[in-house]
Amino acid sequence: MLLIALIALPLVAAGSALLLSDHRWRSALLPITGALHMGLALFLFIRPEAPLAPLWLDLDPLSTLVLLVTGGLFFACALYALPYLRMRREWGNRLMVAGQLAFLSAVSLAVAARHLGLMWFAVEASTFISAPMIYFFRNPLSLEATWKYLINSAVSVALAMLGILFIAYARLSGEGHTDLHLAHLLEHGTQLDDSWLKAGFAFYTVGFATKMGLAPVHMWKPDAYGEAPGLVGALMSGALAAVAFLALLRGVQIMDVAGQAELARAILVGFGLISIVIGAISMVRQPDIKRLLAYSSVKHMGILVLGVGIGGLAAYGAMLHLVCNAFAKSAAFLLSGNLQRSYGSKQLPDIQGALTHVPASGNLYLISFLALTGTPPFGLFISELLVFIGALQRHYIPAAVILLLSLGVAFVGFLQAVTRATTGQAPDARPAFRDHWLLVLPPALLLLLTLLLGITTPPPIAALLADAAALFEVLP
Amino acid sequence: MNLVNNVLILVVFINFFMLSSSRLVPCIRAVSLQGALLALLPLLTHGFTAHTVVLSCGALALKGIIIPRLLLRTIEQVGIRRELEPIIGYVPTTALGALLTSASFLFANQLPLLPEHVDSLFIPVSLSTLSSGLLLLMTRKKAITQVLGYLVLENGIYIFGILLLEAMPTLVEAGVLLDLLVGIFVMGIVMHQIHRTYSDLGTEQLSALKE
Amino acid sequence: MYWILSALLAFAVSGILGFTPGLRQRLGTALHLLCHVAAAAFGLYGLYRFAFSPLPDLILFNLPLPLGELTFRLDAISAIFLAPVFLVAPLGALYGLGYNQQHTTLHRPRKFRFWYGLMCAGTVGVLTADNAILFLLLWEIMAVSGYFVVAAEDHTPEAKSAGFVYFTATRIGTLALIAAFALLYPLLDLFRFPAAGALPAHPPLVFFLFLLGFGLKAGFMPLHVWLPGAHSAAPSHGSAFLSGIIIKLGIYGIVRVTSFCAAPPLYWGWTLLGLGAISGILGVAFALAQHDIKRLLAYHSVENIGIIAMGLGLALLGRSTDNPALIALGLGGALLHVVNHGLFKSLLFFSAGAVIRTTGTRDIDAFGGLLKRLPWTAALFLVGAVAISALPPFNGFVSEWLIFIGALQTLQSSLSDTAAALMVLPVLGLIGGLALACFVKIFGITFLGTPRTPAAQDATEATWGMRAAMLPLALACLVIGVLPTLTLPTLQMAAHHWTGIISTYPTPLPTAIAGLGWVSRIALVLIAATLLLTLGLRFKARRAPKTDTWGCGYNQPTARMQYTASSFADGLIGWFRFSLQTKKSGAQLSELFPKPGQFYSHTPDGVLERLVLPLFQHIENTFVWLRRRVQNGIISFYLLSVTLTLVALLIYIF
Amino acid sequence: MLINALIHTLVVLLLSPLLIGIIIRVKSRFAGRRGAPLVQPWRDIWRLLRKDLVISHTTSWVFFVGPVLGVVVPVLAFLFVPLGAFPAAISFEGDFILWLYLFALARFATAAAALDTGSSFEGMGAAREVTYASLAEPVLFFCLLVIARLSGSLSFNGMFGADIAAMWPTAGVSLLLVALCWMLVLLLENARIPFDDPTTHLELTMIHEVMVLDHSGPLLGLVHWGAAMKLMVSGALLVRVILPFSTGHPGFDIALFALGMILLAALIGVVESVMARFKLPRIPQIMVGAILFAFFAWILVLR
Repeated sequence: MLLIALIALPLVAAGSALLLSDHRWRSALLPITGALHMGLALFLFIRPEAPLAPLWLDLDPLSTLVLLVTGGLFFACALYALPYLRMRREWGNRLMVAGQLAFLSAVSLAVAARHLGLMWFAVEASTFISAPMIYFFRNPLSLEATWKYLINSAVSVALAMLGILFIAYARLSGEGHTDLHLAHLLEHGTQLDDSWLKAGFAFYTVGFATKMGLAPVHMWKPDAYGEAPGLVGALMSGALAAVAFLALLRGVQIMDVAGQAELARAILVGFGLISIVIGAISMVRQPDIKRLLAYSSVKHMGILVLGVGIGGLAAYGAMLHLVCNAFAKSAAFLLSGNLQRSYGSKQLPDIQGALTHVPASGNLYLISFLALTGTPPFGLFISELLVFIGALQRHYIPAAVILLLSLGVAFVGFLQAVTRATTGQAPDARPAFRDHWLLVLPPALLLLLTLLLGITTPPPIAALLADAAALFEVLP
Repeated sequence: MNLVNNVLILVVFINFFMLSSSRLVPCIRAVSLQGALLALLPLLTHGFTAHTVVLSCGALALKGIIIPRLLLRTIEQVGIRRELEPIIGYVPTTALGALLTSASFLFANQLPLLPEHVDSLFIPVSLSTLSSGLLLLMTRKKAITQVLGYLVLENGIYIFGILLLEAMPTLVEAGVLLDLLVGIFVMGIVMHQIHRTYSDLGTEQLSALKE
Repeated sequence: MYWILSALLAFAVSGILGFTPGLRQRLGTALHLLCHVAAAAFGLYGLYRFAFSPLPDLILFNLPLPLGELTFRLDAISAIFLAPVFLVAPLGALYGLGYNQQHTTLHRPRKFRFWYGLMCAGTVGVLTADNAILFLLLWEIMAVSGYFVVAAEDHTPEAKSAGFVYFTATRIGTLALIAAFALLYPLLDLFRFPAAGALPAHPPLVFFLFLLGFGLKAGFMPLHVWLPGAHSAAPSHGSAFLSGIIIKLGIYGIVRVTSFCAAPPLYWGWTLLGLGAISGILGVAFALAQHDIKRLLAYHSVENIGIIAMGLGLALLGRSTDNPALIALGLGGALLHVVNHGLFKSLLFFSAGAVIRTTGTRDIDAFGGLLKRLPWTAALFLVGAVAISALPPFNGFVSEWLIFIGALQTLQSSLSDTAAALMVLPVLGLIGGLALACFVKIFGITFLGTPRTPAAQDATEATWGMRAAMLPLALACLVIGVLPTLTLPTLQMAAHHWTGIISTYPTPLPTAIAGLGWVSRIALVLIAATLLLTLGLRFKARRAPKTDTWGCGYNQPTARMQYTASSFADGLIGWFRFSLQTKKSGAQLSELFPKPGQFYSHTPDGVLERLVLPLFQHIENTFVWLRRRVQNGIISFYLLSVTLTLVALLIYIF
Repeated sequence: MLINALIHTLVVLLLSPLLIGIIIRVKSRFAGRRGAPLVQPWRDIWRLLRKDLVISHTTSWVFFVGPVLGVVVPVLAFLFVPLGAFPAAISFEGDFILWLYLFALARFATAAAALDTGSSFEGMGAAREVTYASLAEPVLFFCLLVIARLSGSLSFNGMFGADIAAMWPTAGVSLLLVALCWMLVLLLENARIPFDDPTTHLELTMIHEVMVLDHSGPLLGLVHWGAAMKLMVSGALLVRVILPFSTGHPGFDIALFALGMILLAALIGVVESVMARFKLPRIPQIMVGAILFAFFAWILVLR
């Protein structure tokens, strides 16, 4: 019952946001719904309740993890949105608030869905909802970014739909009758027809890999995250990428059950390595701070997929990486939004001396740089180390070498940007938008969470991560 | 059974027409005709059950009427009639379309089909519509034609979906159609914006975002 | 052991206290200093208590670190490395107090104090961490705070680029360490450091990864590219800590890692010896060619690291050929030189900082005649200079003497065996000669003669705070120089903890003990005689008439006619032309009555400017070109890539 | 042990100027002149010590430390050196390293004192002195390595003790090379003709003399005295290598040692009058040659 409430609540809030006329009330809706949603998610995590329709909506360890991440992330972004939307009064927040709330419900639905078709519907809905949000700045560049995002995602998710239908047909030819409930698919995995399943998995992976922004098909990501406001970038890089990753892993689960585990693993490792390499390479000498974060997100998605592809310790590392990367990446997006606003541009030549010009955001941006490049006290260091050790244990030596080199290249790229942005002479004019405490608190909290995950992993979370990783343990 | 095959052949002809024609309005009418034809298919294959009736009415209403009217209204606002020279020209696109269709027919009979589906043209036609939709998307420059390409892509997947009706309960099927509507609606808004900023629906200007 | 940890916390707290903003800044600085002194007191007391227990002291906190657990260990090796930390850190804070009052370049002293405190805490943590994860965690904290110390004056482009090179080099080092520890993971249970001699010898890859990681931090010759830039850009007390203590952590890492293995293979010893020799000779050669006083001192750190590496190489040779005397003397010399270098290098950087503070520039050719204006600083600099050139009455000589004796233990071995280690003697001799030339140059041209610029003309003595910071260091150098036998028991214990064989060890140091006894007596006699005679002569010359220096009849000598840094070292630079590639301009007088000419020579850092920077530039260009190809903005290209990936996947599957 | 030390100090303090006298006497004999009396160096030093001195106002206390260390260091160094068969006052493992570094300290002090006057000539002398000395260090190390390897001990007593005679038949060639290299270094360190002319007045060509240009009165006396003692200290070792015979009877050994020293002084006198100065850039080439010879001697011994 709570699960349905979890999904319906944001939808209702989105509806009422459209109706509400008063500006302040509308933006107040965001944190309230965010808090409620996060409370529900935590409650479901602590005392999982018997699902009403197990075949349709249920939470397994992986989806609880993603739900918690998206819930926490949304609440932080909602807090950030309050002052942000007040600053950007001229563009009106009706579209943005409704869109975000609808986005949250679509994401929750996708996470909890146990029916492939339902999940597909939720992901497709979240794509079309997030498209107008990218166009928030209403300038030609963001228009182009929205268009590219729309066409790319629409086509890719359509291909994913075809993949799902192929899987259904595999079941049909294997068993005579077919339905797309994940539980049934996992039970009758062995009877699935091989060639249809493999073709289906191919379409399925390409579809959701594009949605996630993995390398050969990542071209839309730098444009979309680069031109979207920091708030939307944070939400999409944290929540949407995690959901796409979850969808991708559903396909991997089916392939494992059907005995095609090593093929799925090979594809995942392939995608992972290409994304790590291209992500790291594109970060070097990048003049635009948001596009830099987009490429870093491509690299981190690569690490996620690589980790799961390798399995064992690396899978656990990948799960931890999912959480830490979501928090650190969205904090970085929010902060780069602050920098862009106070300097009036996001091109590096214009941003200088952030530490003195906008002290709070500048220092936090520096800390987020340390977090994202895997400096030890932060969680990303532990997760990348785990993926690296897992790769060595499973004798993926070239993968380990590429991972290490790409960490170095990404670090150099990011450091070039950060040194130019934070040090040097700050422009003497007062910043256009000063740092509001609510603009700085959410990223600080997110970074604190990453730090805590780096120092100690409390037992319940460690258990959750282990269960989530166990879902992909290859049965020998 | 041959009625179904005839309908599918008709769909393939519409694909070719779409690839070769340069005028927008006839293309939109062709897509709506294709949508209407597809809406009839579930009735023909699975007879009159509650599920199929709802599905075909929804598809007919959506693909046949609402979406084409939406696109036509956008065209009037924008006021352009003719697609400019596509990236690789009309004749090569059609040739490529024909090539892909024959390839999909060949590919289809290698696939291990169920006995009752062997002689029906469902899978080859769906693959050929899919490939011509992708072709349209990739070769055309106008935003409108890219949306049409996307619609043809959706029709291809829809054809394949008809085979597996019992896998997709009505609720989910309705969801898919709703998604399609929302998608086209959002694309319409964005096209309107493109027209307002670039006064032309061509996507050449839409390549400023590069490294 | 608790004392050491409380020292670590006190350092961290001092950092945080140093950050207090606004009007309570003076209170903040005072508290910062107080915490530093308290931390030093805790630390030194902890070391004192430890000195009397032969077995290493282990503490385990059961805080669930994600991979390892929180364990700290104090044994003789880390105790020796910790000793200079607890001396130099508080003196640096004290020096900083004086340095900031008059000096306005450090326009963000708060930020500097915060990172300085954190860096000290990180260093103490690294030296006592007992599992790989905690080691890497504290190593990176120390590296990150090091970056902010180097880039403290980041409004200058030079500090910014130095900081960038430093941080990239440190990060590459950390990645190498991560790879090495990960490769070792199957052998260590949950990343805990094994007991000495527990593991079989590391495979070559692991050893060279460790060497790369720790070498980058220590600054061996080819890997030293970041060192001169970083140490000259950092404020003086920052670079004193960086140069005196932080680069020693690279050495500590190598010592700790090589102690894991029971029988290290021969090539370890030879690599370290080779690296040490190259770093030593080329380090001092580059130092000779510098004009900037802090870059010069930084290159000397490379040279001294070379000497320490040679001592360590000898110790490793000893372990591979099971020659206990070689182990004890080689390691003892290396560790004592670590402590000594920590002391006199910090002293030199402090005094150089005082000179820079008054003259406002780092160029040696702008100084001159500062002895009369800064008598205290000059005397302290002289002590540091004599100590670093390893001359008898001071501590530099004692540690090099131990390394010499260590090398001589291989006297009777055949050529195939370890006789080549004897080459250490002539190499050290050459390094010593060149170092002496270099420090005569700096001391002579900076403090003696007549002031060359008006800035040097009206230089003022350093504040009391700065002098108080320098005096204990000079005294420490003298004490170790005159009473070296005090250090032998700890060095002996360090050798035991390093090789893991505690009991069955004959103490091969008796030869050293006898020798050091005489060395201290000779040093005492030397000091006494020199003081006596100099005072006597000064007394006799108190009424002597004062005239101009005898210029062989030329009666208008000007300050510019004195020897400068580049002319003094011109002969020596000539020998190393190939490796230094010094660019000289001017100095060719063409006509009979030549017009006023100007001679200028500049020596870029060879490895950095000619090899590393162009290579990185080239790689970056190819990356940018590749990115421009992939991200070309045409939407149909993006869709094409989606379809191509789909087709590729299908082909791969069927 | 104290008496031994006392004897050593007295010998080096009193007898060293005699060597200078002998060298001057031999050179003047070559030039056909009768030459000054042998005791002239003593008289000069005594005269200078009693004169007043003139100080340049640019100098400081460092100016005084130069000559002082110039005297103290040779005296201390001589304690390690065995006089012929007569054992050294102090001997311990590795004392030759301390011996070498004591002379390095003296060089540091004299060079610093030279720079203190602030004159370009003295800077030139200091630069040259320090440059060439850094090449002399490796040569000395190689020679001492060879002798240590042959004698098997690490202190001067053991190395230059009784059994040098036994070494000649077995490793004659390398010992000869060692003696030759040692002679070269001796000539360079003590500013003798082929490398530096002690009696020239042309400052541009000097190395050692120009460093003490400004020293006057007692300081100049100390400088000369230190130079003489330095010559005796390094000479004593060279004599021990060339005349290794020891008859066991103390009186006879002392006489043999004295004779050796006189012969050495005469040899230096001959070399000075026969050869002319090398061009300054030639000096490093010769020293590198000396290093290679010494290295070759060591390889011979090592094989």
